[in-house]
Amino acid sequence: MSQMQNFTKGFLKENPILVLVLGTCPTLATTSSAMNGLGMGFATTFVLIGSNVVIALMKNIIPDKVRIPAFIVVIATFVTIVDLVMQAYVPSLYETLGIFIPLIVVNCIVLGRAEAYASKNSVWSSFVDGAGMGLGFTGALGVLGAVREILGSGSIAGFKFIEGDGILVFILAPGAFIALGYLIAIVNRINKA
Amino acid sequence: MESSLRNMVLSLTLISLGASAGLGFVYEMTKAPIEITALNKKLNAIKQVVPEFTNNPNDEMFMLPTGEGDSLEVYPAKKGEEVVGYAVRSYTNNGFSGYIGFMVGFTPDGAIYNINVLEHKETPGLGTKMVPGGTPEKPEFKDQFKGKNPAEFALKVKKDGGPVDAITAATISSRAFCDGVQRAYNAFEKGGLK
Amino acid sequence: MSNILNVSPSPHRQSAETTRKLMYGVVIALLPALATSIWFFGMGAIIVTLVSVFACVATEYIIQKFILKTKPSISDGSAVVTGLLLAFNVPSNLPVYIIIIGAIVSIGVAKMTFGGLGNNPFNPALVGRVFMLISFPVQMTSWPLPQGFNTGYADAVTGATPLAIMSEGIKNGETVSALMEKVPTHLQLFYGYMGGSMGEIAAAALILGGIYLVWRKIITWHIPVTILLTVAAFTGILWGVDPTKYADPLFHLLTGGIMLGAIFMATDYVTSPMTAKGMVIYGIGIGVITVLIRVWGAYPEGVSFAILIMNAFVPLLNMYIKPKRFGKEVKRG
Amino acid sequence: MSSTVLLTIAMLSALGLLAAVILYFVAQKFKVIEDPRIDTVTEALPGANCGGCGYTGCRAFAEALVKSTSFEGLNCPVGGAETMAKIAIILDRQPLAVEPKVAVVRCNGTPDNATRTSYYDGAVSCRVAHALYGGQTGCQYGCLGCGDCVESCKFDAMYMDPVTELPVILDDKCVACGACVKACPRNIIELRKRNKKDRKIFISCMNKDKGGPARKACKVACIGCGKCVKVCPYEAITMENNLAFIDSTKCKLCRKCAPECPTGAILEIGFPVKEAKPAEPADAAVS
Amino acid sequence: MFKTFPKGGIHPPENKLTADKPTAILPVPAQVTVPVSQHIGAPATPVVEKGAVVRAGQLIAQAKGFVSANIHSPVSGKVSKIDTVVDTTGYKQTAIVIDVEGDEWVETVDRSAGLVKDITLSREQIIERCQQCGLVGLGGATFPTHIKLTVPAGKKCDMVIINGVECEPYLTSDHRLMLEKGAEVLTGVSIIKKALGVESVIIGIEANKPDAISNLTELAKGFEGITVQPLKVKYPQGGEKQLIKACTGREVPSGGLPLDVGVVVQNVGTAFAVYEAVQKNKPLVERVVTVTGKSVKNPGNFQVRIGTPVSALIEAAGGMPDDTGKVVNGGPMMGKALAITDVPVTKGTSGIILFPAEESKRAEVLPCIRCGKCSSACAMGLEPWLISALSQKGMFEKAEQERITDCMECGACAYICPAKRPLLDYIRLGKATVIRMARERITK
Amino acid sequence: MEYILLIISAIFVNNVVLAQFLGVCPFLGVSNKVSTAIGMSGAVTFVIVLATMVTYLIHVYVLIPLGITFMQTITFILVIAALVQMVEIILKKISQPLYQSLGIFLPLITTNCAVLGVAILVIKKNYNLAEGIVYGGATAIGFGLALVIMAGIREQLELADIPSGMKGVPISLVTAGILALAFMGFAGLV
Repeated sequence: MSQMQNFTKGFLKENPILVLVLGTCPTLATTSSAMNGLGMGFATTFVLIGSNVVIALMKNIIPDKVRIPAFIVVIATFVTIVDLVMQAYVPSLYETLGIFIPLIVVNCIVLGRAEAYASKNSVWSSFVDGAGMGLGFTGALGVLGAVREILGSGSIAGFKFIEGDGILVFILAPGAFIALGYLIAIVNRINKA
Repeated sequence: MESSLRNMVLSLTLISLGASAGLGFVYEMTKAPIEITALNKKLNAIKQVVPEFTNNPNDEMFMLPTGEGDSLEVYPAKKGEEVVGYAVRSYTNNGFSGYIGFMVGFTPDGAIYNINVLEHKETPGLGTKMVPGGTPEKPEFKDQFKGKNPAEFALKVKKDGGPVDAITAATISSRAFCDGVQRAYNAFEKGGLK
Repeated sequence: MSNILNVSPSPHRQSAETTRKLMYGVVIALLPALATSIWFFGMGAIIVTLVSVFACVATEYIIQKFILKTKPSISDGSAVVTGLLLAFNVPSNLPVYIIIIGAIVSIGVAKMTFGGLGNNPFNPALVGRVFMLISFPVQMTSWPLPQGFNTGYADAVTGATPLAIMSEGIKNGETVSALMEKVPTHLQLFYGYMGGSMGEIAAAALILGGIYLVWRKIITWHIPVTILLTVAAFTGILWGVDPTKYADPLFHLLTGGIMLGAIFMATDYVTSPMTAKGMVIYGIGIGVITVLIRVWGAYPEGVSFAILIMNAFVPLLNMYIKPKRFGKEVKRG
Repeated sequence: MSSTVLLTIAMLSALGLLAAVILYFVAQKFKVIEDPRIDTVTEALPGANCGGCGYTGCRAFAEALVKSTSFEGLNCPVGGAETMAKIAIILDRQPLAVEPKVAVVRCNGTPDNATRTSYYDGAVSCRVAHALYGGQTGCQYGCLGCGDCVESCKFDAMYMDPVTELPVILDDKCVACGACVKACPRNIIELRKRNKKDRKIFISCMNKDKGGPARKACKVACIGCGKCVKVCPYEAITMENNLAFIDSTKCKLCRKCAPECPTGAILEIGFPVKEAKPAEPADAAVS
Repeated sequence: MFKTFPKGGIHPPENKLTADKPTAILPVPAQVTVPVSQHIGAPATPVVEKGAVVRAGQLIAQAKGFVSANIHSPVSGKVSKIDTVVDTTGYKQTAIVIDVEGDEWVETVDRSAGLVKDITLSREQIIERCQQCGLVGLGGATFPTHIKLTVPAGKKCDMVIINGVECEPYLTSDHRLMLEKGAEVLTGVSIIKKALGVESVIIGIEANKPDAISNLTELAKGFEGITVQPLKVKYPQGGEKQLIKACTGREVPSGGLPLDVGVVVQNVGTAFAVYEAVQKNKPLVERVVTVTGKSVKNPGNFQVRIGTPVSALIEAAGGMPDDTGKVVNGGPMMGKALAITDVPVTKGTSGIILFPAEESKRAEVLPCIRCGKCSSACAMGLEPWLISALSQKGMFEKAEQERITDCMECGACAYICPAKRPLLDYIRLGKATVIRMARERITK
Repeated sequence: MEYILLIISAIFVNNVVLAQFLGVCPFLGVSNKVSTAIGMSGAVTFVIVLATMVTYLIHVYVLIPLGITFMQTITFILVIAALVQMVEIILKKISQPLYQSLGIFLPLITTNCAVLGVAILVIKKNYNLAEGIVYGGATAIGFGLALVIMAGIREQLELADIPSGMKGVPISLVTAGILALAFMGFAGLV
């Protein structure tokens, strides 16, 4: 597999949300608008790249039995860094995303990539993998956020294009589930064809 | 690497050490900006609800009882030595989803200068219309309180016989809004600031 | 050989009852209520009903024909029933585009996504209704007052439903007796003179339809009776405790969607339990949740939510409450 | 360095230490239960979970592979020889040579060939029809036409032909997983060796009746005359219970048997037309 | 007072068109085809060769093993061939074809008409006679009678129930038997009673046969320990377990036999056959068959020799109407549709029903709407919609847990289903699979 | 009374899965069968209550005095991970049947964000220890309720002819959406 394929596999074929269905919690919670979704996506991408790289670096000095706790420590470190930095410099986004920033630590994608990829591959491949997966994640969040924003409040990225309210359900919890459900179904269909 | 006790302890401790060192530094680095951001946020909230001021209301904060057994934070805004307004950090538990936090600004004569919603969990599209930046925002609702003195302007929605125009389909939120402002006014009044 | 014979496994006889007949039986049972709605709400009721039924049938046809590429089965009448029930659950001045969205959600999301008739775990019409209620709260809670053909479709005079008046009033500290002055009398409530969703107002007409359904053996008495009894008992207890704070049981039975829900929505075959015992538990659940939401919740009416929530429990009820099997099970080596 | 940083380091190191010690003892308690090779083998398998191998899924098959001592009887029909070779490398073993196979339908009982004696009107399921009676024609061995095999195919490699009322197998999609073979209550479908250009010669009949009744039930039935057996130079054709069978592993596609068959029960598929029939336009044969 | 079973049941239109048609004796046909397997259990082994000359009542196929039954020649003549032919099952199986010559019977058979009431044989002799005469249950299941009359060690039988319910629509052969051969039937019942050594016998008859009830009640006064119990009209009242429940209140356990609650059930037709075998030494070579249908010219009840082609029976009833779309061997609820009418009458043939074309096609199948009507109709307390779907989807383990094997295939579910789903088709399939799975488990 | 409201709120009004989006992964993953769902909810309840208690104590008696509350995430996740492991060993030692019914789900719980989420929320909402435990327990029951309902529906859907693209996760999500829609009716109860 070329690095290019390695990079792009996360976009559609192995998209962490739409195909592997990992990390659904933040996906649902933070996509009430496109911007929020993207913000969450980039935060996760950063953690994903960081932990992938560090774990790939250290894969030879970690004994198998403490693999998982070691990974968790590394991931948690990056999460805390993101947490602190966002708190300091993008407070409004930090508040919207709320509890889901620290919860990146239990996002299955991050641990999943560490376990399935970074612990077996070179630093550079792991970086590419992390970036690709992260961008796939971000993309899916962005798309879901956009869909929900368009349907739910009749605007996109904060820009309103219809008068009045949208179909409010879509910015609420039920709409998140339903929209993601159909999005995955559509991707299923595309991937099969 | 082999999973012996020595190896495991060593590597895990090592990783923890590295991680914590890194974290410590990031924390040190971001500590100041975080504090500043938090303070700015509060000052911004105050700034929006009282006339222009020159002091640091945060340093002069004091507590006033509401008469219902609890106390609210009051931030006096001063231009030079003259008090131009008070920002009262109020709340209500009667929102559609419970708690709503407010910052209510009064001019020294007791008239409402402006109101800001700080925290809420109201239904998007309905209760959120009263929130600045809500989806979609309805400033008319908040604006109808401006300049009114609760002493003569009953904080009640029309449905309950008051003068306040409720947000359509969000009477509960509107009513809770009134409740929060009333609580602030109670503190303001009881505290004898008037 | 003169005849080429048909061969099939036994039994070789089938009863005359068909799905189609059952569905149209439900439609017939809904007619008295439809007539009352048209009487009270005039043009609006007609427009809403037609749009809803047409949109539901069209959605089902389009999805089956173009997306799933299966044989359209609209003739089974289930989409017509869903369309009618959906119309019954909305105000008679609801804008057409909202009705269409509701129909798409009812049929598209709640029914066809799950594989069509017989597979949906939730009542399609109610999913559509709750979806609209949450999405378009303003339009969905602007109830026209009964004025017959005196007003047009869009310019109907709106007001609160008796339940909403009661709920708001009580939360404001007014007494029930004072509030009773503001709402129609029990008799008016019985024949449907009140604001509300177009099909839910006339308790008398709905009960008539219910009797027809039971007589035609389309439904059994278990679900409607347990729901109504539970609501009556629960509100009765509250009323007994403090009649100034809680309305009387009869008021609760005659207002809101309780009759429509108990007789027509909760009894939907697909989304209700199969055994009598299960039906009773299901009915009690609906009754209790309805009263909980009405009395303490934010929404003045909770029948739709209650039915949807109990719909979710139906698979569990079917799983754990089985018909009494014939003969004890014996262990065999 | 500030005290916060020091505290952080101390705290986390302590935690790390604690976790390591605990985990060490945990690890002591739980020795490795699973062979790690199972994972590797599972990854090498196609992951279709079709059950064609006879196991409940790819992972179960992987476990069986790892536990086994030889690959005798173990084959992934979907991945084929390529996958098995890969697994052989993982497990350091010799792969069995597995010939690619393809499924064929051994019945040609179209409405034209076999006359209707009754109409089946039960549930659309071959198994139900089979349990009920002999079928819609006089033949008690032929295809029932309800499409259980098509339903069982996970690879969209089959469909029912509305004219012949027989299932059709798409050779390019068929992976010879054998699901249809199992689904058919009449054992009409057979897995045969896949030849070049998907050519095949087979007896398209399963009728075990004597010649007379067989012929009466279906025009193209095998009547058990044995002419094909005699003509076959490779001893690929055998006769049992009035029914001929061509062993696909022995058949060399010489095409001697087909013209011998008096009923046309032997089908040749994928061969060039021997001589242009006069009825056909010449250019069609050329192109 | 009419009794019935408590749960489930349906009321299909009765259509007992032939209830008042006295039994006519059908002439012996020119050729009979006698399958060697007309019962549950192992097929009998032919003991005659092609070309052999046989007399009516002569043994032509010997029972093979315990669960099997002897086959006797129903006619006199010459064995023309022993070959595989399609029988009522729709499948080919071995049968003995006899060209009829005259009507000579073996001497041991007492062909006199008089009633012989005194039972002279001992218990063991009765059972042995039943076995020799090839008696099987004539209610439809065709289980060899001698086994049913032998109580295995460890079991106790304190009650015999005679099944005169005939709950299947259209069929009237048992009804006619009870009217015309009441005394013989009751004698047969007494013999069964003696064989099983029980004190009391209940004859269960559905209330739609008041003449049969009064006839037997009257006659039963002359017999000891026999009571007639009228039952409500409800299908499947004649189901063994339902009948026991209705008459005695006892419930046969799941997977159990009536003997588990101390009961043996026999059909009235069987009782009559027992009478003929024990008192007259006559093997089971003829039976009463109802031939009926709405467009049949002369529907009626016919006493026919086993092996007579169904087509001959149809001819006797006025020929096959042009609009015939389906011919059913047995009742409309549990009978088997015939692909061709050129098949022989067997011991289990209780009726031949000819349905006109418009009644012979199943209606269009729609999705299950979970109306629960099948569950309420199921007399076994099962959930047909569920077990049917489970077996259609191949989830047999779950179907087993839902007690699919308790299904008695009465067809009430498929009858009542408003979506016209082929519920029983799939249940039957699942039941067979589950039984096979259970057997494999045991052998493993 | 306050505790009752807290419980009702956590189970129905602010259901952890349907309203707060915590624990969605196991909600989708372990809801195939009702029996599994029941086992999983039991295990989650146990772990959440235990984890809430321990993390609360650590927060109050270690992190706050030391002034390193920013270490919350990393500390909590490590504590939870270790806790889950320990519970697994202990369970295996003391009760084999309990281990069979609950223990097998434990490895899945570490990455259940409901556990960490509740631990953080308890701190964020300034609950005291008792409130925290009640809140944690009620949240877990809410999780279990959603899980069991979902499992019931999914077991029933096994018999349904769901359009091919919707099979599996999509249909579960749509079901969850409708369920969330229904649960919105509880709004305002507390």
